[in-house]
Amino acid sequence: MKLVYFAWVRERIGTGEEEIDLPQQIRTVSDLLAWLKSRGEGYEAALRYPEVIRVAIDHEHVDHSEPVAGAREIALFPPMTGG
Amino acid sequence: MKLVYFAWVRERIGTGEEEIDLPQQIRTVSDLLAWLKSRGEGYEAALRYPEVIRVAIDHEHVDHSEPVAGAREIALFPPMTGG
Amino acid sequence: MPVCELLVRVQAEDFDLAAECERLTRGRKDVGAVVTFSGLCRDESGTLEALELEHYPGMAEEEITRIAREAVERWPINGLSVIHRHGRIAPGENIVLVVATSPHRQAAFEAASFLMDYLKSRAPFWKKEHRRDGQEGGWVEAARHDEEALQRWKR
Amino acid sequence: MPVCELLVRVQAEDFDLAAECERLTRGRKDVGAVVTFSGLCRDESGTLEALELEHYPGMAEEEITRIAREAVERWPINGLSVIHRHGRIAPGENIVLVVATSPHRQAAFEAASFLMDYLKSRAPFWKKEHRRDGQEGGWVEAARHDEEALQRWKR
Repeated sequence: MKLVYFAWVRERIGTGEEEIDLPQQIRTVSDLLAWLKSRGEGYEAALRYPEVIRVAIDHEHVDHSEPVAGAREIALFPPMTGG
Repeated sequence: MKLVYFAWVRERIGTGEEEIDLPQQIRTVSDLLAWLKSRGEGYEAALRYPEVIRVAIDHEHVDHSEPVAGAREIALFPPMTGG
Repeated sequence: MPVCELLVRVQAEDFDLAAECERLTRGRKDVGAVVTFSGLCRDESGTLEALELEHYPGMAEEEITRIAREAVERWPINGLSVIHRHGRIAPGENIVLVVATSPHRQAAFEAASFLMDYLKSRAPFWKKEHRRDGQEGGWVEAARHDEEALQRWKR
Repeated sequence: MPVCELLVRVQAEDFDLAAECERLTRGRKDVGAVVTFSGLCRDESGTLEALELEHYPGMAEEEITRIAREAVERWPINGLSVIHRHGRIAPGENIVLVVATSPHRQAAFEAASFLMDYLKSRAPFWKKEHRRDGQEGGWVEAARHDEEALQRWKR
Protein backbone atom coordinates (compact mmCIF):
# COMPACT_ATOMS: atom_id res chain seq x y z
CA MET A 1 0.00 0.00 0.00
CA LYS A 2 1.24 3.48 -0.84
CA LEU A 3 1.48 6.01 1.98
CA VAL A 4 2.04 9.70 1.24
CA TYR A 5 2.86 12.47 3.68
CA PHE A 6 2.62 16.25 3.50
CA ALA A 7 3.88 19.37 5.30
CA TRP A 8 5.29 18.72 8.79
CA VAL A 9 4.14 15.11 8.74
CA ARG A 10 6.38 14.63 5.70
CA GLU A 11 9.26 16.57 7.27
CA ARG A 12 9.18 14.63 10.54
CA ILE A 13 8.84 11.21 8.95
CA GLY A 14 11.61 12.21 6.54
CA THR A 15 10.01 11.09 3.29
CA GLY A 16 7.12 12.11 1.09
CA GLU A 17 5.97 8.62 0.22
CA GLU A 18 6.64 4.97 0.78
CA GLU A 19 5.25 1.53 -0.02
CA ILE A 20 4.33 -0.44 3.06
CA ASP A 21 2.90 -3.92 3.62
CA LEU A 22 0.42 -3.49 6.43
CA PRO A 23 0.11 -6.19 9.09
CA GLN A 24 -3.23 -7.99 8.82
CA GLN A 25 -4.55 -6.75 12.16
CA ILE A 26 -4.73 -3.13 10.91
CA ARG A 27 -8.34 -2.50 10.03
CA THR A 28 -8.92 1.26 10.37
CA VAL A 29 -7.10 4.54 9.94
CA SER A 30 -6.73 4.67 13.74
CA ASP A 31 -5.01 1.29 13.74
CA LEU A 32 -2.69 2.48 10.98
CA LEU A 33 -1.72 5.66 12.84
CA ALA A 34 -0.98 3.75 16.06
CA TRP A 35 1.11 1.16 14.24
CA LEU A 36 3.08 3.71 12.19
CA LYS A 37 3.88 5.68 15.33
CA SER A 38 5.83 2.71 16.64
CA ARG A 39 8.08 2.50 13.58
CA GLY A 40 10.75 4.95 14.74
CA GLU A 41 11.63 8.41 15.97
CA GLY A 42 10.41 10.31 12.92
CA TYR A 43 7.06 8.56 12.94
CA GLU A 44 6.77 9.09 16.67
CA ALA A 45 7.42 12.84 16.22
CA ALA A 46 4.98 13.13 13.33
CA LEU A 47 2.17 11.15 14.91
CA ARG A 48 2.56 12.01 18.61
CA TYR A 49 -0.91 13.56 18.62
CA PRO A 50 -2.78 11.33 16.17
CA GLU A 51 -6.04 13.21 16.71
CA VAL A 52 -4.72 16.23 14.79
CA ILE A 53 -3.68 14.16 11.77
CA ARG A 54 -5.96 14.45 8.75
CA VAL A 55 -6.27 11.46 6.44
CA ALA A 56 -7.31 10.93 2.85
CA ILE A 57 -7.85 7.56 1.20
CA ASP A 58 -7.53 7.60 -2.59
CA HIS A 59 -7.82 11.42 -2.60
CA GLU A 60 -10.91 11.65 -0.38
CA HIS A 61 -11.04 12.92 3.19
CA VAL A 62 -11.92 10.18 5.69
CA ASP A 63 -12.45 9.85 9.44
CA HIS A 64 -10.07 7.88 11.62
CA SER A 65 -12.71 5.17 11.92
CA GLU A 66 -12.57 4.47 8.17
CA PRO A 67 -11.47 0.93 7.15
CA VAL A 68 -8.23 0.86 5.18
CA ALA A 69 -8.95 -2.35 3.26
CA GLY A 70 -8.80 -1.85 -0.49
CA ALA A 71 -7.07 1.54 -0.32
CA ARG A 72 -4.49 2.22 -3.03
CA GLU A 73 -3.08 5.38 -1.48
CA ILE A 74 -3.41 6.72 2.04
CA ALA A 75 -2.30 10.29 2.76
CA LEU A 76 -1.47 11.72 6.19
CA PHE A 77 -1.17 15.45 6.72
CA PRO A 78 -1.77 18.30 9.18
CA PRO A 79 -4.92 20.45 9.08
CA MET A 80 -4.96 22.24 5.75
CA THR A 81 -4.19 25.92 5.29
CA GLY A 82 -5.18 26.60 1.71
CA GLY A 83 -6.93 29.59 0.23
CA MET B 1 -37.31 76.88 -3.58
CA LYS B 2 -35.88 74.53 -6.19
CA LEU B 3 -37.74 71.33 -6.94
CA VAL B 4 -36.13 68.56 -9.00
CA TYR B 5 -37.76 65.45 -10.45
CA PHE B 6 -36.39 62.17 -11.73
CA ALA B 7 -37.46 59.15 -13.79
CA TRP B 8 -41.24 58.79 -14.27
CA VAL B 9 -41.95 61.59 -11.81
CA ARG B 10 -39.98 63.88 -14.14
CA GLU B 11 -41.64 62.46 -17.27
CA ARG B 12 -45.18 62.88 -15.92
CA ILE B 13 -44.65 66.38 -14.54
CA GLY B 14 -42.96 67.25 -17.82
CA THR B 15 -39.90 69.02 -16.47
CA GLY B 16 -36.74 68.08 -14.59
CA GLU B 17 -36.68 71.10 -12.32
CA GLU B 18 -38.48 74.28 -11.42
CA GLU B 19 -38.36 77.14 -8.95
CA ILE B 20 -41.50 77.41 -6.85
CA ASP B 21 -42.61 79.78 -4.08
CA LEU B 22 -44.32 77.55 -1.56
CA PRO B 23 -47.45 78.78 0.21
CA GLN B 24 -46.80 79.41 3.90
CA GLN B 25 -49.08 76.65 5.16
CA ILE B 26 -46.81 73.94 3.71
CA ARG B 27 -44.75 72.61 6.59
CA THR B 28 -43.78 69.05 5.70
CA VAL B 29 -42.94 66.93 2.70
CA SER B 30 -46.46 65.44 2.91
CA ASP B 31 -47.98 68.92 2.68
CA LEU B 32 -45.79 69.65 -0.33
CA LEU B 33 -46.81 66.47 -2.16
CA ALA B 34 -50.53 67.13 -1.57
CA TRP B 35 -50.23 70.73 -2.74
CA LEU B 36 -48.18 69.89 -5.85
CA LYS B 37 -50.68 67.21 -6.85
CA SER B 38 -53.34 69.89 -7.27
CA ARG B 39 -51.27 71.96 -9.70
CA GLY B 40 -52.35 70.20 -12.89
CA GLU B 41 -52.69 66.98 -14.83
CA GLY B 42 -48.99 66.12 -14.97
CA TYR B 43 -48.55 66.60 -11.23
CA GLU B 44 -51.73 64.61 -10.57
CA ALA B 45 -50.39 61.74 -12.71
CA ALA B 46 -46.96 61.84 -11.07
CA LEU B 47 -48.18 62.10 -7.48
CA ARG B 48 -51.40 60.07 -7.58
CA TYR B 49 -49.93 57.63 -5.04
CA PRO B 50 -47.82 59.95 -2.88
CA GLU B 51 -46.81 57.10 -0.56
CA VAL B 52 -44.54 55.60 -3.23
CA ILE B 53 -42.71 58.90 -3.87
CA ARG B 54 -39.21 59.11 -2.40
CA VAL B 55 -37.93 62.49 -1.32
CA ALA B 56 -34.51 64.02 -0.75
CA ILE B 57 -33.87 67.43 0.78
CA ASP B 58 -30.52 68.93 -0.14
CA HIS B 59 -29.28 65.52 -1.35
CA GLU B 60 -30.33 63.53 1.73
CA HIS B 61 -33.15 61.00 1.91
CA VAL B 62 -35.98 62.16 4.18
CA ASP B 63 -39.34 60.84 5.39
CA HIS B 64 -42.59 62.48 4.35
CA SER B 65 -42.91 63.92 7.86
CA GLU B 66 -39.75 65.99 7.41
CA PRO B 67 -40.21 69.80 7.61
CA VAL B 68 -39.37 71.60 4.38
CA ALA B 69 -38.39 74.93 5.95
CA GLY B 70 -34.86 75.98 5.02
CA ALA B 71 -34.53 73.49 2.17
CA ARG B 72 -32.60 74.73 -0.86
CA GLU B 73 -33.47 71.81 -3.14
CA ILE B 74 -36.18 69.20 -2.78
CA ALA B 75 -36.07 66.15 -5.06
CA LEU B 76 -39.01 63.84 -5.82
CA PHE B 77 -38.48 60.48 -7.46
CA PRO B 78 -39.67 56.85 -7.63
CA PRO B 79 -38.02 54.06 -5.62
CA MET B 80 -34.44 53.75 -6.81
CA THR B 81 -33.15 50.95 -9.02
CA GLY B 82 -29.40 51.45 -8.94
CA GLY B 83 -26.67 48.87 -8.75
CA MET C 1 -7.26 51.12 12.06
CA PRO C 2 -5.11 52.43 9.20
CA VAL C 3 -6.56 54.97 6.80
CA CYS C 4 -8.88 53.37 4.27
CA GLU C 5 -8.56 54.26 0.60
CA LEU C 6 -11.95 55.42 -0.60
CA LEU C 7 -12.86 56.07 -4.22
CA VAL C 8 -16.36 56.96 -5.47
CA ARG C 9 -17.05 57.75 -9.11
CA VAL C 10 -20.25 58.25 -11.09
CA GLN C 11 -19.46 58.29 -14.78
CA ALA C 12 -20.74 57.49 -18.25
CA GLU C 13 -17.54 55.67 -19.28
CA ASP C 14 -16.83 52.01 -18.66
CA PHE C 15 -14.40 51.01 -15.91
CA ASP C 16 -11.39 48.70 -15.79
CA LEU C 17 -11.72 45.98 -13.15
CA ALA C 18 -8.03 45.05 -13.17
CA ALA C 19 -6.89 48.67 -12.91
CA GLU C 20 -9.18 49.30 -9.93
CA CYS C 21 -7.88 46.19 -8.13
CA GLU C 22 -4.33 47.22 -8.89
CA ARG C 23 -4.99 50.69 -7.44
CA LEU C 24 -5.93 49.16 -4.08
CA THR C 25 -3.18 46.54 -3.87
CA ARG C 26 -0.08 47.90 -5.61
CA GLY C 27 2.92 48.15 -3.34
CA ARG C 28 0.99 46.93 -0.29
CA LYS C 29 1.64 43.89 1.87
CA ASP C 30 -1.35 44.24 4.19
CA VAL C 31 -4.07 43.19 1.77
CA GLY C 32 -5.01 39.53 2.11
CA ALA C 33 -8.36 39.60 0.35
CA VAL C 34 -9.73 41.46 -2.65
CA VAL C 35 -13.44 41.05 -3.34
CA THR C 36 -14.93 42.61 -6.45
CA PHE C 37 -18.51 42.85 -7.58
CA SER C 38 -19.33 43.78 -11.16
CA GLY C 39 -22.97 44.36 -12.06
CA LEU C 40 -23.82 43.85 -15.73
CA CYS C 41 -26.80 44.67 -17.90
CA ARG C 42 -28.76 41.44 -18.51
CA ASP C 43 -31.13 40.51 -21.29
CA GLU C 44 -32.22 36.90 -21.08
CA SER C 45 -35.34 37.45 -23.20
CA GLY C 46 -33.51 39.10 -26.11
CA THR C 47 -35.93 42.04 -26.17
CA LEU C 48 -33.68 44.71 -24.66
CA GLU C 49 -31.84 47.22 -26.81
CA ALA C 50 -30.29 49.03 -23.85
CA LEU C 51 -30.89 50.34 -20.35
CA GLU C 52 -30.89 54.08 -19.83
CA LEU C 53 -29.56 54.91 -16.37
CA GLU C 54 -30.75 58.24 -15.04
CA HIS C 55 -29.12 59.60 -11.90
CA TYR C 56 -29.28 62.57 -9.56
CA PRO C 57 -25.97 64.35 -10.12
CA GLY C 58 -24.39 65.45 -6.87
CA MET C 59 -26.61 63.36 -4.64
CA ALA C 60 -25.53 60.13 -6.35
CA GLU C 61 -21.88 60.69 -5.43
CA GLU C 62 -22.78 61.92 -1.93
CA GLU C 63 -25.10 59.01 -1.16
CA ILE C 64 -22.61 56.40 -2.37
CA THR C 65 -19.93 58.09 -0.28
CA ARG C 66 -22.18 57.93 2.80
CA ILE C 67 -22.78 54.21 2.24
CA ALA C 68 -19.07 53.58 1.63
CA ARG C 69 -18.11 55.45 4.82
CA GLU C 70 -20.53 53.32 6.80
CA ALA C 71 -18.88 50.17 5.39
CA VAL C 72 -15.46 51.54 6.35
CA GLU C 73 -16.69 52.04 9.92
CA ARG C 74 -18.23 48.60 10.18
CA TRP C 75 -15.52 46.39 8.69
CA PRO C 76 -11.71 46.39 8.92
CA ILE C 77 -11.08 47.18 5.28
CA ASN C 78 -7.98 48.63 3.63
CA GLY C 79 -9.71 50.09 0.62
CA LEU C 80 -13.06 50.51 -1.04
CA SER C 81 -13.83 51.67 -4.58
CA VAL C 82 -17.28 52.17 -6.04
CA ILE C 83 -17.89 53.15 -9.65
CA HIS C 84 -21.44 53.53 -10.93
CA ARG C 85 -22.15 54.28 -14.56
CA HIS C 86 -25.02 56.33 -15.97
CA GLY C 87 -26.39 56.82 -19.47
CA ARG C 88 -27.09 54.18 -22.08
CA ILE C 89 -25.82 50.68 -21.32
CA ALA C 90 -26.26 47.70 -23.64
CA PRO C 91 -26.79 44.06 -22.56
CA GLY C 92 -23.50 42.50 -21.50
CA GLU C 93 -22.00 45.84 -20.51
CA ASN C 94 -20.90 46.91 -17.05
CA ILE C 95 -23.17 48.99 -14.80
CA VAL C 96 -21.45 49.06 -11.43
CA LEU C 97 -18.21 48.02 -9.76
CA VAL C 98 -17.39 47.56 -6.09
CA VAL C 99 -13.91 46.58 -4.93
CA ALA C 100 -13.24 45.93 -1.24
CA THR C 101 -9.83 45.00 0.16
CA SER C 102 -9.06 43.77 3.65
CA PRO C 103 -6.57 41.70 5.57
CA HIS C 104 -9.36 39.11 5.98
CA ARG C 105 -11.74 37.52 3.52
CA GLN C 106 -14.93 37.78 5.54
CA ALA C 107 -14.65 41.56 5.96
CA ALA C 108 -14.02 42.05 2.25
CA PHE C 109 -17.00 39.85 1.29
CA GLU C 110 -19.36 41.52 3.74
CA ALA C 111 -18.33 45.08 2.92
CA ALA C 112 -18.81 44.49 -0.81
CA SER C 113 -22.15 42.76 -0.29
CA PHE C 114 -23.36 45.54 2.06
CA LEU C 115 -22.35 48.18 -0.50
CA MET C 116 -24.31 46.48 -3.27
CA ASP C 117 -27.44 46.01 -1.14
CA TYR C 118 -27.47 49.70 -0.24
CA LEU C 119 -26.63 50.90 -3.74
CA LYS C 120 -29.64 49.00 -5.08
CA SER C 121 -32.16 50.72 -2.84
CA ARG C 122 -30.54 53.96 -1.70
CA ALA C 123 -28.36 55.36 -4.48
CA PRO C 124 -30.40 57.74 -6.68
CA PHE C 125 -30.33 55.89 -9.99
CA TRP C 126 -33.26 54.76 -12.13
CA LYS C 127 -33.28 52.34 -15.03
CA LYS C 128 -35.43 52.68 -18.12
CA GLU C 129 -35.66 49.94 -20.73
CA HIS C 130 -35.28 50.65 -24.43
CA ARG C 131 -36.76 47.77 -26.39
CA ARG C 132 -35.36 46.31 -29.60
CA ASP C 133 -38.77 46.36 -31.29
CA GLY C 134 -39.06 50.11 -30.81
CA GLN C 135 -42.04 49.90 -28.46
CA GLU C 136 -42.02 52.11 -25.40
CA GLY C 137 -40.00 50.42 -22.67
CA GLY C 138 -40.89 50.98 -19.05
CA TRP C 139 -39.03 52.07 -15.96
CA VAL C 140 -37.61 49.11 -14.07
CA GLU C 141 -39.57 48.64 -10.87
CA ALA C 142 -37.82 48.39 -7.54
CA ALA C 143 -37.84 44.81 -6.29
CA ARG C 144 -39.27 44.08 -2.88
CA HIS C 145 -36.45 41.62 -2.20
CA ASP C 146 -33.92 44.42 -2.71
CA GLU C 147 -35.54 46.45 0.05
CA GLU C 148 -35.73 43.34 2.23
CA ALA C 149 -32.05 42.63 1.63
CA LEU C 150 -31.24 45.69 3.74
CA GLN C 151 -32.77 44.08 6.82
CA ARG C 152 -29.80 41.83 7.44
CA TRP C 153 -27.49 44.84 7.82
CA LYS C 154 -29.66 46.61 10.39
CA ARG C 155 -28.00 47.06 13.75
CA MET D 1 -30.72 25.48 -14.93
CA PRO D 2 -28.37 26.06 -17.85
CA VAL D 3 -25.01 24.32 -17.88
CA CYS D 4 -22.52 25.98 -15.55
CA GLU D 5 -19.03 26.72 -16.79
CA LEU D 6 -16.60 25.14 -14.34
CA LEU D 7 -12.85 25.71 -14.33
CA VAL D 8 -10.43 24.36 -11.71
CA ARG D 9 -6.70 24.87 -11.98
CA VAL D 10 -3.82 24.23 -9.59
CA GLN D 11 -0.69 25.87 -10.92
CA ALA D 12 2.59 27.55 -9.99
CA GLU D 13 2.04 30.49 -12.37
CA ASP D 14 0.16 33.65 -11.52
CA PHE D 15 -3.34 34.17 -12.89
CA ASP D 16 -5.02 37.06 -14.70
CA LEU D 17 -8.14 38.30 -12.93
CA ALA D 18 -9.48 40.24 -15.92
CA ALA D 19 -8.96 37.33 -18.32
CA GLU D 20 -10.81 34.93 -16.00
CA CYS D 21 -13.76 37.33 -15.68
CA GLU D 22 -13.80 37.81 -19.44
CA ARG D 23 -13.86 34.04 -19.94
CA LEU D 24 -17.10 33.77 -17.95
CA THR D 25 -18.90 36.81 -19.39
CA ARG D 26 -17.82 37.22 -23.04
CA GLY D 27 -20.68 37.05 -25.49
CA ARG D 28 -23.26 36.36 -22.77
CA LYS D 29 -26.32 38.38 -21.82
CA ASP D 30 -27.44 36.25 -18.88
CA VAL D 31 -24.76 37.27 -16.37
CA GLY D 32 -25.91 40.05 -14.06
CA ALA D 33 -23.30 39.64 -11.33
CA VAL D 34 -19.62 38.76 -11.28
CA VAL D 35 -18.04 38.27 -7.86
CA THR D 36 -14.32 37.67 -7.62
CA PHE D 37 -12.18 36.82 -4.64
CA SER D 38 -8.42 37.15 -4.84
CA GLY D 39 -6.37 35.91 -1.90
CA LEU D 40 -2.94 37.51 -1.53
CA CYS D 41 0.13 36.75 0.51
CA ARG D 42 0.25 39.21 3.43
CA ASP D 43 3.20 40.39 5.50
CA GLU D 44 2.22 43.13 7.90
CA SER D 45 5.22 42.55 10.18
CA GLY D 46 7.83 42.79 7.44
CA THR D 47 9.47 39.52 8.49
CA LEU D 48 8.27 37.28 5.67
CA GLU D 49 10.43 36.47 2.66
CA ALA D 50 7.85 34.22 1.04
CA LEU D 51 5.26 31.55 1.65
CA GLU D 52 5.91 28.07 0.30
CA LEU D 53 2.65 26.42 -0.67
CA GLU D 54 2.80 22.65 -0.65
CA HIS D 55 -0.10 20.72 -2.15
CA TYR D 56 -1.26 17.18 -2.78
CA PRO D 57 -1.18 16.83 -6.57
CA GLY D 58 -4.26 15.11 -7.90
CA MET D 59 -6.27 15.36 -4.71
CA ALA D 60 -6.01 19.18 -4.73
CA GLU D 61 -7.74 19.43 -8.11
CA GLU D 62 -10.27 16.73 -7.21
CA GLU D 63 -11.19 18.24 -3.86
CA ILE D 64 -11.60 21.76 -5.32
CA THR D 65 -13.76 20.28 -8.07
CA ARG D 66 -15.94 18.55 -5.46
CA ILE D 67 -16.41 21.82 -3.57
CA ALA D 68 -17.12 23.73 -6.80
CA ARG D 69 -19.71 21.15 -7.89
CA GLU D 70 -21.46 21.51 -4.55
CA ALA D 71 -21.63 25.28 -5.06
CA VAL D 72 -23.07 24.77 -8.54
CA GLU D 73 -25.78 22.56 -7.03
CA ARG D 74 -26.63 25.00 -4.27
CA TRP D 75 -26.73 28.32 -6.11
CA PRO D 76 -28.06 29.38 -9.53
CA ILE D 77 -24.69 30.30 -11.00
CA ASN D 78 -23.65 30.62 -14.66
CA GLY D 79 -19.98 30.00 -14.12
CA LEU D 80 -17.36 29.26 -11.50
CA SER D 81 -13.59 29.38 -11.83
CA VAL D 82 -11.11 28.46 -9.13
CA ILE D 83 -7.36 28.84 -9.54
CA HIS D 84 -5.06 27.95 -6.65
CA ARG D 85 -1.33 28.50 -6.88
CA HIS D 86 1.40 26.39 -5.30
CA GLY D 87 5.11 26.89 -4.78
CA ARG D 88 6.89 30.02 -3.56
CA ILE D 89 4.76 33.13 -3.25
CA ALA D 90 6.10 36.51 -2.08
CA PRO D 91 4.16 39.08 -0.02
CA GLY D 92 1.77 41.03 -2.22
CA GLU D 93 1.47 38.17 -4.72
CA ASN D 94 -1.67 36.24 -5.59
CA ILE D 95 -2.42 32.87 -3.96
CA VAL D 96 -5.94 32.02 -5.00
CA LEU D 97 -8.72 33.25 -7.27
CA VAL D 98 -12.43 32.47 -7.24
CA VAL D 99 -14.79 33.93 -9.84
CA ALA D 100 -18.53 33.27 -9.61
CA THR D 101 -21.07 34.57 -12.11
CA SER D 102 -24.84 34.52 -11.77
CA PRO D 103 -27.94 36.34 -12.93
CA HIS D 104 -28.29 37.58 -9.33
CA ARG D 105 -25.83 39.19 -6.96
CA GLN D 106 -26.67 37.23 -3.82
CA ALA D 107 -25.99 33.86 -5.47
CA ALA D 108 -22.64 35.06 -6.82
CA PHE D 109 -21.58 36.44 -3.43
CA GLU D 110 -22.62 33.32 -1.54
CA ALA D 111 -21.09 30.85 -3.99
CA ALA D 112 -17.74 32.67 -3.91
CA SER D 113 -17.78 32.96 -0.13
CA PHE D 114 -18.71 29.27 0.26
CA LEU D 115 -15.88 28.27 -2.07
CA MET D 116 -13.32 30.23 -0.09
CA ASP D 117 -14.49 28.88 3.27
CA TYR D 118 -14.18 25.31 2.02
CA LEU D 119 -10.88 25.87 0.23
CA LYS D 120 -9.38 27.14 3.48
CA SER D 121 -10.15 24.02 5.47
CA ARG D 122 -10.66 21.23 2.94
CA ALA D 123 -8.35 21.75 -0.02
CA PRO D 124 -5.04 19.93 0.55
CA PHE D 125 -2.62 22.87 0.67
CA TRP D 126 -0.18 23.79 3.42
CA LYS D 127 1.74 27.03 3.90
CA LYS D 128 5.26 27.28 5.22
CA GLU D 129 6.85 30.60 6.07
CA HIS D 130 10.32 31.53 4.86
CA ARG D 131 11.67 34.37 6.99
CA ARG D 132 13.71 37.29 5.74
CA ASP D 133 16.26 36.88 8.55
CA GLY D 134 17.02 33.35 7.44
CA GLN D 135 15.69 31.74 10.61
CA GLU D 136 13.59 28.64 10.25
CA GLY D 137 10.01 29.64 9.52
CA GLY D 138 7.14 27.50 10.69
CA TRP D 139 4.15 25.89 9.09
CA VAL D 140 1.12 28.17 9.24
CA GLU D 141 -1.36 26.75 11.73
CA ALA D 142 -4.96 26.18 10.76
CA ALA D 143 -7.18 28.82 12.36
CA ARG D 144 -10.09 27.68 14.49
CA HIS D 145 -12.28 30.41 12.96
CA ASP D 146 -11.68 28.93 9.51
CA GLU D 147 -13.10 25.61 10.67
CA GLU D 148 -15.98 27.41 12.37
CA ALA D 149 -16.72 29.37 9.21
CA LEU D 150 -17.92 26.12 7.63
CA GLN D 151 -20.78 25.85 10.14
CA ARG D 152 -22.87 28.49 8.40
CA TRP D 153 -22.97 26.41 5.22
CA LYS D 154 -24.17 23.21 6.90
CA ARG D 155 -27.58 22.04 5.77
